[in-house]
Amino acid sequence: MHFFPEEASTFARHVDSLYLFLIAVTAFFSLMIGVLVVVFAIKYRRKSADEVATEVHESGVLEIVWTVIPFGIVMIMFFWGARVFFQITRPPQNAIDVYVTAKQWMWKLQHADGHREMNELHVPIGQPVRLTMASEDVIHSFYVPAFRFKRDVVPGRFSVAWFEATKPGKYHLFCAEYCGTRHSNMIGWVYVMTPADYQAWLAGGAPGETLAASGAKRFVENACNTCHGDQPGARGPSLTGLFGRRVQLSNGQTIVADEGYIRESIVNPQAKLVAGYPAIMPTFQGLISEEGLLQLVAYIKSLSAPPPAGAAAVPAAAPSQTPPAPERKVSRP
Amino acid sequence: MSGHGKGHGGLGAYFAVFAALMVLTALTVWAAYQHLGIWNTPLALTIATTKAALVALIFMHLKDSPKLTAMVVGSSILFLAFLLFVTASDYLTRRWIPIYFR
Amino acid sequence: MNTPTPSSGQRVHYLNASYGVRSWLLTIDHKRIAILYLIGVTVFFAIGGIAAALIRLELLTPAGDVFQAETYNKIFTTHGVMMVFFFMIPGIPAVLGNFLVPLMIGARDLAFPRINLLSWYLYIIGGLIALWAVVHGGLDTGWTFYTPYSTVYSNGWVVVTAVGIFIAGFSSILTGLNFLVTIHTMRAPGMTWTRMPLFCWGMYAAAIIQILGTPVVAITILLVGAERLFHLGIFDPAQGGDPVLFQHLFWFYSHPAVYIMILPAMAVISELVTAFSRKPIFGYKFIAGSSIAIAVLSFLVWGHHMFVSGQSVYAGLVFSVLSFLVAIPSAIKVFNWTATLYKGSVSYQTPLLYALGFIGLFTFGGLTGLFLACLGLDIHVHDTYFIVAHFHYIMVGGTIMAYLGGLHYWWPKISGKIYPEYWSRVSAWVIFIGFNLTFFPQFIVGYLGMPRRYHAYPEEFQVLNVMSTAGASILGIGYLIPLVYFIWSMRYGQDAADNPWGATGLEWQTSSPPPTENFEDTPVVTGRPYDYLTGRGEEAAVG
Amino acid sequence: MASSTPAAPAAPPELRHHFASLEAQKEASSLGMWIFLVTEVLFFGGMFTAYAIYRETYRHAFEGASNLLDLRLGAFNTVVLIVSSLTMALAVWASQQGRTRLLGLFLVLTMTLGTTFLVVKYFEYAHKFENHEVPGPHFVVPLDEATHQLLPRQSEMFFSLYFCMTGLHALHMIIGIGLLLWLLRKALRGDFTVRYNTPVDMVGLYWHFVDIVWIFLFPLLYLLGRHTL
Repeated sequence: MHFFPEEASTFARHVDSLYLFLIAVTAFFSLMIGVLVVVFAIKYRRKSADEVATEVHESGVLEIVWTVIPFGIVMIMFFWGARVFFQITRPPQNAIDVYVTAKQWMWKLQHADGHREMNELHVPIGQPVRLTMASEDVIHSFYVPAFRFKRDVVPGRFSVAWFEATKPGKYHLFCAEYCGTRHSNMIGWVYVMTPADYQAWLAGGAPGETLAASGAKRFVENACNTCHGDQPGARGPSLTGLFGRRVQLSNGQTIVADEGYIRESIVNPQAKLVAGYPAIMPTFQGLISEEGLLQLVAYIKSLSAPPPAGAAAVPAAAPSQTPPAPERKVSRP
Repeated sequence: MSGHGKGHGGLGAYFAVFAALMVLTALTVWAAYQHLGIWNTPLALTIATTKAALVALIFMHLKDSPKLTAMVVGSSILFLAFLLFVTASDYLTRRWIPIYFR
Repeated sequence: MNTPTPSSGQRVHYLNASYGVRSWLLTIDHKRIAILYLIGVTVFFAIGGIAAALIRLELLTPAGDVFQAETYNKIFTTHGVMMVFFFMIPGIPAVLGNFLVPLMIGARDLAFPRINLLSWYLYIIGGLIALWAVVHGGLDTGWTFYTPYSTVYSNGWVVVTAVGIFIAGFSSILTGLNFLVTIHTMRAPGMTWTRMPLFCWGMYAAAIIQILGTPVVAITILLVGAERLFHLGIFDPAQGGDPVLFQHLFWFYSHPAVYIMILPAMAVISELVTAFSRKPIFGYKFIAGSSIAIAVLSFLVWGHHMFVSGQSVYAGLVFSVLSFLVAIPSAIKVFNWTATLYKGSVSYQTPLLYALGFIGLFTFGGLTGLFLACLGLDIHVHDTYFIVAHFHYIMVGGTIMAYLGGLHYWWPKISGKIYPEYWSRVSAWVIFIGFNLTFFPQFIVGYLGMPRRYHAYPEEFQVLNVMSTAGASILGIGYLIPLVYFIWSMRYGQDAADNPWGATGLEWQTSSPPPTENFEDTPVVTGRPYDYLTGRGEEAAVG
Repeated sequence: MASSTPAAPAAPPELRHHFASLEAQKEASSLGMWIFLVTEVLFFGGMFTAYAIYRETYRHAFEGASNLLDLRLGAFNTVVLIVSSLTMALAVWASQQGRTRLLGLFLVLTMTLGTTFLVVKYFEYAHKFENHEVPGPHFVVPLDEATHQLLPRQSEMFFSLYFCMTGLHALHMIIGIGLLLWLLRKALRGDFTVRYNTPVDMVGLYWHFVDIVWIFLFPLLYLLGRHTL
């Protein structure tokens, strides 16, 4: 029987080490208490009905000892756990983007180049993948046990998470937050591939238009370009090169323009107003679908992408082209 | 007849508090129209807290109540503060670590 | 009240002081109200237990083949709602606490007897409404009511259940209020705070949480109901509401609520360990103080339910460190109980078996709680069966073991009868074994990644689920045994002595069962509690 | 909730069997009432928390929506409640002096003021319904009085909170008036004496508490955005 899921991400080893440490502590104290209880219970069993126990004086020293020792141990756990947590919560810069839309009861995953998948995700090993996730209805949770990571997908905002797979294979993708009748059917697979296989997979299948291109369409559809169109004297700030930059807000604060900020600026524009612009942008709360928001963000992101290609970045770590792998997966709705 | 006999400053105190509450109500309405930047709300809350304290201390006789009552009131304020500030601490620090660095 | 009718020269006590349905349903005697609660709690436990059995039945096979998915979701919701709100939370405080707090502090009743009765009615009304909702209408949100599923998407009877829980919440508040006031104002002469039994300390601490936490969940659940009825948007992201705010408000109560369940359990264990070691409790002040520390700290740790929900990283850090800290008072208690056994005169009677079972299971369950306080690790195990296993170790392995232990210990006082010792020992062992077989495999399957609330699951998890179901059948039988012999003993059991265990404590100095007025004369306390060595105890110098 | 007042029964011997003395009984009642008020603080606290969070998130919408409330009516109601608190305090004083008729007078005054508050509240609510400013399917995003542009959609959230908070407050007022009626009946029957007047005291505490809630609601709901006008 297995006691651990496969270790298929860079987190897995750290989480498992931490787990083993906690198991050791748990085993030690459980056994210690268990053995002491049993030994005391046997050794000091009542031998006659009128037996009187021996007086044991209370000991302040003992109380302090068994307060301080657990304190020390839990502090080790805390700092260790926090370190692993920081690793899990901070995506590195060189990650490729995958956009996830969760809805009852399916996962829609979109790669920046336009590949769309349903309940399946293909990723290469050795390449950090950043997930920008949105939910169209209730709270879901993106959970891959083999990667030892999960993240709730909360409606009304983007949830950003990342991972780096290390071992090719096929792993469960679960929805971990109860989301309604067919919650337990909201599962899928993550296919982790070698870079070569991954390139082959990308090459196969017909990617639709890129996410950024879809976003560009939405940008015009919603008439965003009338104010944010980079024309001189525009009513709204320019969005070119915005993503990832620090923005000066009208209330004096500065803020890094990340996915969350861009989303908030669309649905709640007055919350964090850019300095020097009037509060005239209407809210798009409820007017743009979650998928549309993700596309807009991908588009705005693409406006700051280092290569001027316009499209969002394709993984830079692309090795030389290899012939298509025979058993490539094509997503099916 | 605990609390009574000592007198709660008598009727005079009631009318004094009443007058103070009226003045503070007028003050808070006046202050709401002033441009105080971020200080509008803190000032309004300070005035409200003062009014609440007056009601509690005099009208509700908290001033002459046993220490235990004061502890009960204190604990309600403490735990309300837990609820408010610990929840707010999440919202206020959500962006302290930007999820994207460049 | 009807006239006392002592039949055949029997002594008059609270059970036979009057007869008839009216004399029970309109009673203001805390002991009778405790019995009413005992009946209510047992019924709701049975309903929750049946739901649990159905859950385990479904999970026997990976395919969701016994029930429809929707039915399964309604069943686990029924299990959660019934067990949490109508069994665990009232459980020990309303049954044992109600019966014992006045007796232990030498009072004639709780401070507000009629409010006590009212709180039972609120409990029953709330329980029946919730039961009607979950059984007749069906509710599929899980006991946590997470928005926006509960407010917008669920087809279940959210509003009705919410009303039931809201009403039951007031019952809990009134019970807590009654305990606080009683303990503050009605202790017998000489019963200083440091002479008070640890059971009362535990009830006091739990009452603090009931008072301070319950109103917050009451308003939260009210807002959920209002949001569903009137399409408000307070937790609805479509209108700019934040579902995470619901989680904050919900867990502000619902995490401390776990301590409403476990603090009284710890309180029971403190009594049992000392009584059956015939030795003063080790570290009285530390056990008492740790109860209060838990009550206060428990309000600052709720965010560990939200490490993956997208709450701020900094809030996560703070909640994590505080969650670790709240473990320490619990550890102090466990160490002190163990030290109490040392050089004691240990008698393996049934209540002690339950108590030792509690110590083992609670220690293990508590330690596995550290896994969940640990940020990096919780990311993986959150919302999996690891969590399910952990909290069942605390609630079933902890609270129910203590509840049953306490029921066995005080049964002679409550009923005036002795239950069969042999069968009670059997039940203790069966429950302990069945429990571990049920829930230990869930730790493993949880770490392997099986999410909770799954109706169907991948095949590789089946072996462990079969083990769990097998254990659950044993556990179920284990719970039936006490039910049978307790009822049997009421009719056929031998009469109990006033103090069958040779224990200290004022409740043992009155007769079994106690008279309606509890004590013939108001007791006067002259010594420290648990004074087994000099044999004086909190002796009631009657006068 | 109504039974919050741990009052003695109407039976002449006011001392209940399980208390040693009237002092002990009164002390228990008073402590019980204060503890009950603690639960009330946290009950409203949940909504104040929601208010604080959303107000920070949707500051602009909240300020604009707040300006749509009728400040004159709000201020009038504040004054009404403060006067009623005074009359309630005087009622407690009268009961302690054993001046039954004065007690009855102050109780009636307090009740009248409480009813006035509710009537004014009713007209405020009715006005909101007419203006489609009630959250739900019929909500229409209102105009900002300061800029004469549409408010952000999240102004609906302000009205959600406004109705929840004031609605719950009004419910407490209604319960309070019910308690006052009960007191009045007992007072006219001559139940209260210099020695025994706990119920008046307890209802007084409750009434003042409800007043305190309003003291916070008034600036938070009505005055929030006035400086933007």
